[in-house]
Amino acid sequence: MITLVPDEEQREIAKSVSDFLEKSVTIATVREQSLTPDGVSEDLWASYADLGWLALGVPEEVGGVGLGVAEEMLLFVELGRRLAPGPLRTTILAARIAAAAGREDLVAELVSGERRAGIAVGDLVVDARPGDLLVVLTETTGSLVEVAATEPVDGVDPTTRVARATRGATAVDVDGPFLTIARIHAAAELLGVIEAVRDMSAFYAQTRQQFGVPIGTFQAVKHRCADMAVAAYAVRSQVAFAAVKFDAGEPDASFQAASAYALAARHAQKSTADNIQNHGGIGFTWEQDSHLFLKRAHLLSRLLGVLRDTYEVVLEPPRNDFI
Amino acid sequence: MITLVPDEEQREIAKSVSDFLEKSVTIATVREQSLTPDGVSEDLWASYADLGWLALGVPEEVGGVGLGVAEEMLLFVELGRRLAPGPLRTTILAARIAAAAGREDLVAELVSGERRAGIAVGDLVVDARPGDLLVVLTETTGSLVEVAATEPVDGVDPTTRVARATRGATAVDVDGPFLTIARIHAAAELLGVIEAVRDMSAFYAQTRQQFGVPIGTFQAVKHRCADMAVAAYAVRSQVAFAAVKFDAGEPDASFQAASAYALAARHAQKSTADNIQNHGGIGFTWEQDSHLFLKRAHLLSRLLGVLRDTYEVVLEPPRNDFI
Amino acid sequence: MKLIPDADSARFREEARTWLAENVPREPRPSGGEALKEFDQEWQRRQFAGGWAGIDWDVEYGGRGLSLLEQVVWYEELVRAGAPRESVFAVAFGHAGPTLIMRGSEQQKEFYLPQILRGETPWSQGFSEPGSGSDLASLSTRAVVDGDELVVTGSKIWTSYGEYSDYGEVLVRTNPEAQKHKGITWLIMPMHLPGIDIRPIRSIDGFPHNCEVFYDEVRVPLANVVDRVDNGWSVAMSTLSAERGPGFLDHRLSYIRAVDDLIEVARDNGRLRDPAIADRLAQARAATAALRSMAYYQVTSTTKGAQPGPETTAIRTFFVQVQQEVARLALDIVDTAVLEWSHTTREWLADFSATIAGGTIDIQRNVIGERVMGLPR
Amino acid sequence: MKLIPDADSARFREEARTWLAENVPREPRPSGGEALKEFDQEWQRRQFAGGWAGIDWDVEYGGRGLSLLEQVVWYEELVRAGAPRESVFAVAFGHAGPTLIMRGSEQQKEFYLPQILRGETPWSQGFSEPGSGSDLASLSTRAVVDGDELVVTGSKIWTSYGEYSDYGEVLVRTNPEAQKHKGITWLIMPMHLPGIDIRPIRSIDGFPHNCEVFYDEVRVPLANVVDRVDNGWSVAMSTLSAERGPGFLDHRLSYIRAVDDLIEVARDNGRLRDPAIADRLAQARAATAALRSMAYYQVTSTTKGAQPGPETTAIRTFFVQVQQEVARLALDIVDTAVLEWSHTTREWLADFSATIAGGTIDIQRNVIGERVMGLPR
Repeated sequence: MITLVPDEEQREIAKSVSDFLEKSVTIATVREQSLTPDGVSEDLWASYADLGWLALGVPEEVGGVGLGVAEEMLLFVELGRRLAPGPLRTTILAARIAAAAGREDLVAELVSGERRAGIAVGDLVVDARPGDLLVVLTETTGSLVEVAATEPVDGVDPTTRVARATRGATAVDVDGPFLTIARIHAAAELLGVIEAVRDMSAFYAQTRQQFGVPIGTFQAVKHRCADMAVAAYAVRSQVAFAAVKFDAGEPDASFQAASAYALAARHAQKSTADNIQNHGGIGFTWEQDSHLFLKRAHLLSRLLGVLRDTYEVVLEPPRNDFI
Repeated sequence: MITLVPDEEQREIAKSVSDFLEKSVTIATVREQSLTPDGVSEDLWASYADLGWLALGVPEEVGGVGLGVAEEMLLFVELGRRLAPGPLRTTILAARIAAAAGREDLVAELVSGERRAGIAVGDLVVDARPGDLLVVLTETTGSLVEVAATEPVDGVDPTTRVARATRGATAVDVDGPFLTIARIHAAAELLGVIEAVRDMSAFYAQTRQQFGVPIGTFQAVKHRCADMAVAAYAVRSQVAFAAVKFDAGEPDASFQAASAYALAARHAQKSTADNIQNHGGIGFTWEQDSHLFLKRAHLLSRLLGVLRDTYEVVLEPPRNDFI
Repeated sequence: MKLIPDADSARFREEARTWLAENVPREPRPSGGEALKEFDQEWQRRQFAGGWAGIDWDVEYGGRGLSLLEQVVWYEELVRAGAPRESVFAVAFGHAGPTLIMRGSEQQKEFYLPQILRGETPWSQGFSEPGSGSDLASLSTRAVVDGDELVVTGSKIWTSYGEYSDYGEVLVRTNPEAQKHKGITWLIMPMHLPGIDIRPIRSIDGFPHNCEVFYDEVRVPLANVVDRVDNGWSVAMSTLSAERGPGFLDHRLSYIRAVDDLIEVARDNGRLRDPAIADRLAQARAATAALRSMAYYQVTSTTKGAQPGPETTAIRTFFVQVQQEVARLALDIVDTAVLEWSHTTREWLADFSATIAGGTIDIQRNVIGERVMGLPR
Repeated sequence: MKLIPDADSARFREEARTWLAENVPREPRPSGGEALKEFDQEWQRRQFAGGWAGIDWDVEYGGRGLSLLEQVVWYEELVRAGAPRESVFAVAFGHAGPTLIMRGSEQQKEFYLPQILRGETPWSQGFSEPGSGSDLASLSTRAVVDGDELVVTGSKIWTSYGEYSDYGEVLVRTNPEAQKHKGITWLIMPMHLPGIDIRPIRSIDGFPHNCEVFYDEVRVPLANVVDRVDNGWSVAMSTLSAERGPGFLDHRLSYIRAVDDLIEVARDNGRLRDPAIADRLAQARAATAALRSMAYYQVTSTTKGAQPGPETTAIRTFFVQVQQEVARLALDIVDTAVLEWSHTTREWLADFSATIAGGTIDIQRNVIGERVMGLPR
């Protein structure tokens, strides 16, 4: 039995996330919090923990909610759509790594919101402060490293913190498909971004008038909007497929996840750029939101290392054997 | 003094070529001759020789017309535009190579139409029959090799002959910038192709009606047409610049020529594909001419080796020093 | 959003795989003529005999009565087994069959559907006309009621396998006075009737992929009208939505295998070490993976029997771009491919039709912009 | 089509090169404030004093009276010398000056042109409005004649360097009753008049590249009308054709240097060995080479003083695509560039405006389709 459509329980998870974000994380919130030192308020971070979002995919026996990557996917789509602030993506991953290593103490710290985790990208770190953990991934392992000190650098995405870090001790180092999970999460977040700009573009194209008609009348604008809808449909299908394959423990899950991430990264970059073009002059301003989605799309496309690492996983199987 | 616009004498050369082709080389002629064994009739080939086209760039002292690459460019633009049959591009090049080596005998054979030349591409030869000469190029040399025997293979461009050849003796091997000249010729021929499909698309977009209006009303069609016009303008500028630089013996001629060829190949491939799309169903038929231009564009983009050889020349100078 | 491995599904796939391993034709498909038709008919007959025809069609018309999911699995296994991809039954399975199921009368279903499943009667399509391509509704082939017959005069173009077909799904104008979408009728055309002249059209790859069909006062029984006279536009919309549904899924899935093959070629000839090639291959493979997941998404979000929605146009738009990218990639992987005629160059040329045939990509993107995104016409 | 090296041309280039080597400002351009304006003014004054201002402008207005060809050479040498690329005089040289030369009265030319050349008065542009972007002719900033003055009320947007400018080229609606192209007037706006409020707009790279300018009953002498009242649309077309002419050539040519630099970076960091990068760099360099040759083609096919034709739109359309490709390429060459703020990321973000500012690429392609290719509107 396979279905790529959320069941009722899953729809409720997505709705509860969406409801909370609609109420508490408007784009104004995102902009406000982007000006704070951590990029997210203590209150909001605590809410994430209270809502159980940080524990969603952590097994119940170590204090988690015990749901799957499929449910996490639904969470990340909403987070991406709203540009939700804070390092959820890396803290959630860290909790999964700690859980796999049986480090219930760390799991507890992470899912309670007490401790956060960032991630290492090249010689930079994203969303890591002194005292936080740093997620370090290979195709087959996940590690958590103490962050001893950081020296902030200016980042491109104003809602994310970038730094150079001095690493401390390695707290956890465990085998597991964490990079595969991370790719599904990131692809889901990118899907949220694509869906958000698709809807922004459609709204603007319906309402902005030039030459006496809505600009969506013009094929150039219309076709760019259509491309976003197509991208969203393709990416949603592939991310969902990867998620259910992962949860079922199927052997092609890593291939499907890498494909989802490659596809999502490509189309999110294109859709967010096209969205600026659709908005014309206003889309090029800081006050309008298009650039925030563009920058988020590029951040997420680089967060798990260079895309070619993902391409290697995509190219690895000699055959797609339809399992 | 520099001008990239043809002077009166040059305009007359272009006009005389265009007039002859308009009269004697219609697209029906091209199609007819594509069915003959050599791809070009003896009569038409003799006309090319009589008109002096094969001798245009050969110095007067060895029996040529003594004009420059600029004038040859104008010839090739018209040849490209009309898909003129026969191996002019390689025979003209061979005559230049023979002239550089002082082989007046070979020059005479070539410019009189008595002997033809093809070219080696990878392990294939294009437009070479037993007894013909084979042009073999490096960045700094040109050779002419006897063709001992050929084994025809099916080609993609129906107006061109492809074979595997057994090579005989090397008749000429001489230093000279023949590959640079060949790139300007090929870029000019590709420019003719771009201009031809630009005009075809514009005509069809003006006349074909759907939804009660000419299809050129629709932005998708209109924009593809506009892209062709832009490409034609850019490529014409760059080919002309390369041609006059070459004729003046300027040191950046090889860079400009390689840039012209790289640019022309890219845009000819795109323009000829877009032209098929603009024509819809009819553009996908053998009877309509779009495919002939597509195939010619791809042939010319591969005729001088893989494009990366050209790219290397483009990338070579550390700086464009505005000479 | 869940995958629970179950014994029934696994058994279905296993049986399909085993049967196909033993039954897929090993001889090459003839390139044309009666031999081609017979080959396709024989292969379809064999599938029917094995119980593999019309997986999701109702049992009463000879189908298996299973779900769309099993239909998808069957297509996957067809591709996996290297079964013949093209068939003179493509229109019958992808267009005409689903249209009859959605819109045909009980008599029509009982008569035509089993013939298709048993491999008897190939169908062809007669929608486009020389003057009506993107603007399909402007079609002008006339049909005049005369007693209990329609008399059809005009011409249709881009009819694939027209010369092999026994029936055609043909749109005709029955009311020239009505608004252009409102005077059209969807007709079952017996293709051997007097007055029909079928002429092949040579495509840019040199092969006659389709035909022009001329109708000169061809008399067709009124009983051959599907739904009712003058309501054919709505029936045609059902046909087109079916076309973009899982009907032609084996074609889409075959591009998964095409990319598998390209990766192997590139690994063998060293081009896979060229990142300019490898990056594109990876993106192409990810996109073909999505072709499969889109099929699962579609069939698990669609109720069986419902008319597929506009998302099917999204699938198609995505697919045709993948097709052309894969074809271009193949060309770039094989060094002098563009000079020498080969399977690669032929596919490259043939795939130029992907963004044209069955509605240009320009029109598809309009449809998505308007029907999915709510943009003004 | 000929290049004959001649002593005069060689000497001009040599003199320009020598002068620039000694005179190009070595100190960095201030990032804003009065210091920026003074820097640009000082650099322009120095060029004027050296005899290098207005190479192709008439001698009677303080120019050199040379041909467009020398103007191109001067731009080349500016880029070669690494001279400051941006200037608060960009609109004055690229827009306002050429417009006054083509359409201004003798008095206007005599008054305004020498001030520009001498580096005194930067200009800004006031064409677009919040409600009038692509559809420029729908602008609604009102100007009412009152005695020998026009009283202007409304707002303009995307005004680059508005806060530094002494004059603005501003389009106003003088006749709201007329057809929309026919009631517009091209006005010289003294930017320090009472009632003008200039507010910077922050762009996606975080910097205020342009302003919104509000006009509240600003009184401007009627003598500041260029050409005549209600004929401003035609004057604006002159302005825009000038914009796309050689006026901003140093900007286009600077992308030649940008690609030179990228090749050097890629050679140093090893990415040039990556064919996926090298192929794109080669194509980008070929395209930037064409930016230069297009300038030569344009100036040698245009009579001096004639209004540039639609080919200028082709140049611009080509250029903006090159701009964005170069910016993306830079991003891909520097590994983690997309995470860390840098010159590369700033340029990448800033260049998103290339296909928007001064008329979106959609509109430019319409213009080419319609005016060059003769397609219907």
